[in-house]
Amino acid sequence: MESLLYSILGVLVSLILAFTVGMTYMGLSRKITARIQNRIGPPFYQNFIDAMKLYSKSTGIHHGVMHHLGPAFIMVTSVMSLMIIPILNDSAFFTNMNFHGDLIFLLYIMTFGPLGMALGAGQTGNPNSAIGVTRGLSQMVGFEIPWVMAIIALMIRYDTSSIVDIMNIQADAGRWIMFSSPFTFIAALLAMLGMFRYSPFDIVGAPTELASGPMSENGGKYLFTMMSSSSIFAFAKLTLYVNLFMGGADNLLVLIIKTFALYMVPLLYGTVSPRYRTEQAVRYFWGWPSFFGLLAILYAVFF
Amino acid sequence: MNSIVIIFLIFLAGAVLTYIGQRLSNILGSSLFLLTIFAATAQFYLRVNTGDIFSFSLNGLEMEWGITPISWLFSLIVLGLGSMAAVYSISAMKAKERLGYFYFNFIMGIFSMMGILLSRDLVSFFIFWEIMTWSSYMIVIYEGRSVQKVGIKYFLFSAIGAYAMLMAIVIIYSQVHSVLIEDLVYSFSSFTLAYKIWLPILLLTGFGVKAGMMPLHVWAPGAYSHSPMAYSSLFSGALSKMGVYGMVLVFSMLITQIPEHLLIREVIAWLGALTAAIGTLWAIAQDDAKKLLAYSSVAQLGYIITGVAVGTELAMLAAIFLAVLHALFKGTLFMVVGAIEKQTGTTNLTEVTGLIRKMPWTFIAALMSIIALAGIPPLGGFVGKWMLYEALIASDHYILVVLIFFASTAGFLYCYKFLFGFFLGQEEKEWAHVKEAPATMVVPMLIFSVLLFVLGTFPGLLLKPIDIGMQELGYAASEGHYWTMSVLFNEYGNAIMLQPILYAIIAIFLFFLVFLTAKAFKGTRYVSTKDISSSGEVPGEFENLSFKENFFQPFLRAVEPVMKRQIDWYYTLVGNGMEALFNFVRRVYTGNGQTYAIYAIVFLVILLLLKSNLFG
Amino acid sequence: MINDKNSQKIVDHIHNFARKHSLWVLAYGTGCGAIEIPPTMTSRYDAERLGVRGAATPRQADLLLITGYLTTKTLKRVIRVYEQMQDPKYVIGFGSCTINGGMYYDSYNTINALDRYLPVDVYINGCMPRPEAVIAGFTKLQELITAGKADGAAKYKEKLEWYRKNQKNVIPNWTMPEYNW
Amino acid sequence: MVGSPVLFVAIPLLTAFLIPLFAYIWKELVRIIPGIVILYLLVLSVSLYGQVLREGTIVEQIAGWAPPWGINLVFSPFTGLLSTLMLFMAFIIWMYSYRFKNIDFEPSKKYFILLLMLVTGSIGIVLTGDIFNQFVFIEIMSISGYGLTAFYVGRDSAEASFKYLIMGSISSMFLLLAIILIYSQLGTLNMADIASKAHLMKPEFKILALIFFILGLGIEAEIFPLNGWAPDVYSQAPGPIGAAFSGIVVKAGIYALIRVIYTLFDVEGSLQFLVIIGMITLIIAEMAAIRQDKIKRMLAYSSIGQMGLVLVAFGIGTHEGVFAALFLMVSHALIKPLLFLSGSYLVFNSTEKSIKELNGLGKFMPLTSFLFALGAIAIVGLPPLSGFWAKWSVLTAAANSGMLLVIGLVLAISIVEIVYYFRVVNRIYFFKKEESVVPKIPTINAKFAMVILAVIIVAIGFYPDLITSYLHEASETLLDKGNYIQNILSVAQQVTQ
Repeated sequence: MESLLYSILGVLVSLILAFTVGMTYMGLSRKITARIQNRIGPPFYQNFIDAMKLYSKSTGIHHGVMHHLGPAFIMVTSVMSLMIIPILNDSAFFTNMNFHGDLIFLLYIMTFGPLGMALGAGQTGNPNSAIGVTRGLSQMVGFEIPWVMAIIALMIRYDTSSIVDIMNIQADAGRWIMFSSPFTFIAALLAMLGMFRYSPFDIVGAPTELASGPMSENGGKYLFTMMSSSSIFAFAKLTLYVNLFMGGADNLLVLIIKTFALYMVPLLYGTVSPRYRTEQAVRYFWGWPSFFGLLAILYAVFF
Repeated sequence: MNSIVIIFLIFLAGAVLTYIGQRLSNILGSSLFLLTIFAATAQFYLRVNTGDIFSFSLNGLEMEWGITPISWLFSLIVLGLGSMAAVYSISAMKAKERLGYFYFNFIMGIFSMMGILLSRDLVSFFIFWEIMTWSSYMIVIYEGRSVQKVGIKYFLFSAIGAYAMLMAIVIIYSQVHSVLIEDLVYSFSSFTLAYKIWLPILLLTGFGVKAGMMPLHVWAPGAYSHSPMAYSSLFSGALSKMGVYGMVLVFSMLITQIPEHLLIREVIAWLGALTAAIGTLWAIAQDDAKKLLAYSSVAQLGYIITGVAVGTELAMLAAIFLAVLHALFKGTLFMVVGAIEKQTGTTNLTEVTGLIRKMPWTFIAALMSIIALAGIPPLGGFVGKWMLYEALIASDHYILVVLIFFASTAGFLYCYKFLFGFFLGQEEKEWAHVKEAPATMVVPMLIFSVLLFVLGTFPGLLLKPIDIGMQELGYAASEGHYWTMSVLFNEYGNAIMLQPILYAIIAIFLFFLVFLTAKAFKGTRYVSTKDISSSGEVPGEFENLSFKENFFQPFLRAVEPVMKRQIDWYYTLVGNGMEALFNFVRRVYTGNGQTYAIYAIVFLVILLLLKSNLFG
Repeated sequence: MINDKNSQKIVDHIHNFARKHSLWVLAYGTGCGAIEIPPTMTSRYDAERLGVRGAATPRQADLLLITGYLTTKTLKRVIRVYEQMQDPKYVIGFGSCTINGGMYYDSYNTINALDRYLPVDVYINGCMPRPEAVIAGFTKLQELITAGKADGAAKYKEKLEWYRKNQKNVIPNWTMPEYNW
Repeated sequence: MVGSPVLFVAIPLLTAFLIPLFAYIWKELVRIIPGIVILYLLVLSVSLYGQVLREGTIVEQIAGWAPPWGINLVFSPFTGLLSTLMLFMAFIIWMYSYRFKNIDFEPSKKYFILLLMLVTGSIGIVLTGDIFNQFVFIEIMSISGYGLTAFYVGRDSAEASFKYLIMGSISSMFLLLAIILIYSQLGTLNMADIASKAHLMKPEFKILALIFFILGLGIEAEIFPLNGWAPDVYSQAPGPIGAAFSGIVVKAGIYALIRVIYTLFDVEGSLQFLVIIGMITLIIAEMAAIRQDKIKRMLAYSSIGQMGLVLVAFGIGTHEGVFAALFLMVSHALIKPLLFLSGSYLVFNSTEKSIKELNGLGKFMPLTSFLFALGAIAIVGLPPLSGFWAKWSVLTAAANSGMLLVIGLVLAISIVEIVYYFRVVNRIYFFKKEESVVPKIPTINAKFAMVILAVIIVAIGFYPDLITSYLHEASETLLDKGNYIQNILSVAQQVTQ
C-alpha cells in the first residue's frame, strides 16, 4: 500500500514536472523556430502566458456533452500515459505505476486520446473539425505501424513487455538500445515524427485551411486543457523514448538533457520541411519506417 | 423423457404454434414467440447439466445428444443473445408483414444452433447445421430485396461449405463405421496421412464459410445487411460463432493429431489475420451502417480465427473470450442500427446526423460497444485483444501481431465513422422529430453494455468456464489456469482481476473525467450546432453543413492498391464461365427427333467399338 | 479567499498581464489593409515578440483586427464574428476607412464610422498604416489592457440595443441570432 | 393366399377395356372405377407384400404352363416393393387427376383408359419373369405413353409424342434383337432359365445382347444419349402424366435394365459401365436443367439426373449400393411427383409455362407454393427431409467402396441443383406477380393427394427407419440371384412331378 501511495505522490509531482517542462519545450520550440526564420520570437515562457490567458478567458458555450468531454479525454489520456511511464531509473519515488505488460497498455492508451478528442470534435458539428479528425486518425493508423513494429522488436529482443525491465537491461549492459539495435530506434524515431504532429505532418490542424481543425470550436478553458495536456503528453512520449532507447535517466537533469536532445529531432525536421498531404503521410510511414521496423523484427528474431 | 429432447420439442412445437398464433393475432404470436424461447432457455439452464447423454439410433446410425462444457459455453452466446434479440425484435419488427414467417425461422435458427451445440455425432451435427443454414437463408431473403443475388450467393456458399463437410463426414463414416465424435477423435490417429490432411481441410472449409474466413467470406456483407437487424445481431453474433465452435473442435481434437510441419495452423492463422485486415479496410469504405458492421464482423471473426488456429492455450483462451465478447458488442451494434432504422427510416451514414441528443441511451449503448470493439480499456475488448497479442508474441507469430494490430488500429476509423455518422455532427432539421427507441429495444442494448463493462473488469467470470471447457477439450493447464500465463491478470482470492495497477489507473481516469468536466459544465451553456465559426456566415435552417461524403477519402487513397478489386469479382468470373459452359452443354438436347435417333445409333456404335474395353 | 476584494485585484492584475502579452489576432482582411499584416507578422517586424499571433477561429481569438473599409455586406460577417468571440475581446479599427470611410466616404455601400456598429478599442490611423503603426497600435492596446480601460465588450453589452439599431439600419434583412453573453 | 399376382395385370387391363361400357351405365363411373380398381390393387399388393415378407417369394405360373416354358409372374420382396410403390403413385395420380381441368367426358374416358394401361404395363414389367412378356408389357406401357403425351390437342404435344414414338420404336427394335439373340443361343425366354444358363452363351453374343438390352431399355430408363425425348414428353403431357412418368414409367425402365444387368448375365464391367453412364447422365442433365426457362422442362431434366444417380448407386454393386439406389428410387418417386403435381397447378393458367410466370404466386396459392418449396428442399437433399437420407445412403455406399471421385461429383452437382431449385422458389415467394397470370386454386382432391405425399416425405425425413427395413429386404432379394433362379425353377420341378 505504501508503495502505491508513494507512486501516486510521484505521479502528482511528475505531473507538475511534465507540465512545466513540456510548456517550456513548446516555448523554446517557438523561440528556436523564430530564430531559424531570422526573427526575435517570443520569450521562452510565452506558452505559460498563453496558457494563463486562455484559462482566464470566459468559456461561455459548449455544443453538447461529448464536445465538453473531448478535451478531458485527451487530458486523461496524457495523464494516464504519464502515470505508467517511469520517469527515472530505479527510484522508489519516480517509477510511477508501471507494471508488467505496460508497453501493450501504452499502445492502446496513446491511441485512445485521439479517439476521445475526435468524439469531442465531432459533436461540435463544425465540418472543419470532422475533416481534421479524419486526417488525424488516418495519420495515426499510418505511424502506428512502424511504432508497433519497433515495440514488438523490443519485446522479442529482450523478451519482456515492461519498460522498467528494458531500462534495467540497458543499465546492466551499459549500452543504449539505440546503439545495440539501431533499426528499432530508427523505426521508432520516424514514427515519433508523426506522433508529434509537427510539420510535415501537421495537416491535421492546418490553421488557414481547416481553421485549426479539431480544436476550431474550442476556445478558453477547452483550449487551455488541450494545450497543457499536449505538453504533458509530449513530455511523456519523450520520456518513454528516453527510457526505451537512451537508457533512461538517473536524475532529472540528465532526463531533461536527453529529452530536449530528442525533442530537437521532430522540431528541426519540421522547420525545414513542407507539409505532406494525408495519403502521402500515410504512405510515407508505410514506406521506409515500416521497412526499418521489419528489419528490426528480423534482426531481433535472428540475432 | 430426456430433458434434451424436451428442449428440442419445446422449440419445434413453439415454432409451429407461433406461426399459427401469429396468423390468429399479433399479440398471441409475439407472446408465444417469447414464451418458447424463454421456456427453452429456462429448461436448458435449470434441467440440463453437463454430461447427461441421450443416445438413439436412426437409419442404422448410432447418434448421441449431450452437453459438454465447451458447448455449454457457446450455448451462453446462443441463448443469451437469442433471448435478448427476441425481446428486441418484438418492437423492432412491429408492423412488419409475414411476422409468423420471421418468428418461425427465428426459433428454428436458435433451435438448430442449440442442436449443433448439443449433438455429439456428426450426422445430427450436419442435419442441424443444414437446418440452421436454410432457416437463416429464409430470413436473409425475408425482406425480398435482391433475393436472387444475395440470397442465392449466401445459400450457394453455405452449400459449398456444407457439402465439403458432408464429404468429410461420409469419408469418416466409411473409415470409422461410426459417426460419434469421440470415436472419430479416438481413431483419427490411425488414418492414412492423406485423410489426416484432407479431412480437417474439408471440415475447415465447412466451418470457414460460416465463420466468414477470408476467401469464403463474400456472402457475409450481403447476408448480414439484408436480414432484418433484429436477426442480424443473432446472425453475426451467434450464428457465425457456430463456425468458430466447429473450428475450435477441429483444431483442438484433430489438428493436434497431425504433424506440425504440415502448416495447416499457420495457413489458417494467416487467413484469419488477412481477413481481419482486409475486412477492416472494406468496413472503412462503407457508407451504409449495416454493410459497415457486416464487414467489421468479418474482421472481428478474423481475430478469433487467428486465435483458434494458433491454438496455444492462451490463444485459444483469447479466441473464445473474444468470441463471447464479439457476440455481445456486435449484437448490440446491430441492435443500435436497427433502432436507428426504426426511428429514422434509413441506415445510411451519409444521411442521418446528430442523433446524440435525440437518442441518448442508444448512443450510450453504441459508445460502450464501440469502445469494447476498439479494444480500449476498461471495457472487455481490451482484455481479449491483449491476450491475443500476448499469445501471438509468445508463439512467435510476430508479423501476425503487426497485421492484427494494424487491423484494430484501422478499426478506430470505422468505429469513429459509425459514431460520428449517426450521433455526432450537425443536428439537421430533417431529424428534429426523432425520438428515443422504445424501451424493449433499448433495454437489451443497455444490458449488454453493462455486461461488457463487467466482463472488462472481472474477466474471471468468463475465464473460469472457458478454463473448464478447454480442459475438457484436452488442453492440459501447464500451471494452474490458463490466465496465469497472461501478465495481465492477478488472482485475488477467488476472483481473477486485471492488474490492480490498472484499477488505480482507471480510478484516476474516472476521477479526472469527473473533476475536469462536472464543475465547468454547469458554467457553460449549450448552443446549437448551427452556431459555429463558419467565417462569419450564419448558416440557414436547412443549410447542410455536415461532412459526410467520402469520409475517409485520404486514407482510402493511401490504401487504394489493396482495395482495387474485391474477391467477389473473381467468383463472378467463375460463375459466368460456368453459366456459359452449361449453356453450351444444354445444346446437346436439340429438341429434334432425328438428332435423338442419331444419338441412339452413335451410342450403339460407340458401345460396339468399346465393348472390349467396357465389358470383360 | 478568491472572493476577497484585494486578492481579486491581484488576480485581475495577473490576468491582465497575461492577456496583454498574448494577443491572438483574428485578422479580418477584407480591405486593402490586409496586405500590411504579413510584414507585421514576419521577420522584419515580428509582432510575435509581443506575444501577438494569429488565431484561426473567433472562438480562440482575443483581438478582432478590422483591416480597412467595411461594406454593408461585410459588416454583417464582422458583427457575427465579433459576437462569436469570447470575453475578454478587443477590436482594433485599422486605417482611415474604419474611422470615417476614408477615400470611400461617399460610396453607396461603405460603412463610414465603424464605432457606430462595434465597440472599437483602438484606431490605427493612416491609409495605409505601415507595420510600425500597427505595432504601435498593438502596444497602445496593451497599455489600455494594463490600465483596464479596454472595456469595449462591456460597452457593447450595455449599449446593445443602440448598436443593434444602427446595425439594423444598414443591414436590411436581419437574420442574426440574438447576442446572448 | 390373399390373391394372385395375375390380378395385377389382368384386372386393370380388363377394366381399361370395360370403361367404355361403364360409361353407358353412368358417365361418372369413368372417373370412379379406375380409382376403385387401383385402390383394390394397392390393398392387394400391400397384403401380398406382407405375406411375401413372411413366407418368401410367390411365383405365379399362368395357365398352368410351368416355367421355363410358360410365362410366370414373380412377386418377390423386391418386385413387391416396386409394384406397391407404383400402385400407390398411381392411386395418388388418380386422386389428383380426378376432375383435373374438368376434363369433359369423352377425353376423360381416353385419359383413364390410357392411365390404367400405363399402370398395367409398368407393373407387368416389374412382375413378369419372362423377357418376351416383359417386352410386351414395355410395348403396352410405351403405347399408352404415346397416347397420354399427345393427350392435349396441339402441335407441341403431337411433336413430343412423335419423338417419343421414334425413340420407343428404336428401343423395341433393339429389345427384340436382344431377345432373338438370346433365344437363338439358349432357346429359352424365361429369365431364371436364362440366368442359370447364361454361362453357356458365347461371350461375344452375350455382350452383344447386353448392349442391345442397354440400348433398348436405356431409352425407357432415360440414360444419357437416349433421353432426348424425355423433356419434351414431360413438359407436353398433362401434369399428372408427367408425375406418372417420373414416378412410375422410369422406375419400370430402370427395373428392367437392372434386372438384365444383375440377374440375366453377369458380365463383369457392366457395373462400372452403369456408374460411368449414370454419372454422365447426372452431370449433363443437371447442367441442362439450370439453363431451362420452362418449369416442367427443368423438372424433367432434374428427374433424368436423379435417374442417373440411381444408376450410379446400382453400379456400386454392394448391398449398400443397391439399398441406396432403392432408397433414392423411393424418395424420388415420392418427391418428383409432388413437384410435378404442385408445379402444374402453379402454371395452370399460364400460356407458355415459363418460370417467370411463377413470380409471386406464393401469396395467391399458399398451399401449393409451400408444397412445391417443400419438394424443392427435399429433392436437393436438405435435412430433415427424405431426400437427405437417400443422398446420405448413396454417398456412404460410394465411400465404403472407395469411390471418392463419385462423392465429389455428386456433391458438386447437387450444388448446381440447389441453385436452380432455389431460384424458382425465390421467384415464387419474393417476386412481384405478373399481371397476366391468373392463379388457380387446386381442387380439394388434388390438395389431398399432394398433402399425402408431403406428409410421407417429412415422415421419412424425420424417421427413415419407416422404410429402411423393407429396402434392405428388397436389396437382399435382388442381389441373391441363385435364390431367384431356384425359386422359379423349383416351381417347375413341382409341376413336372
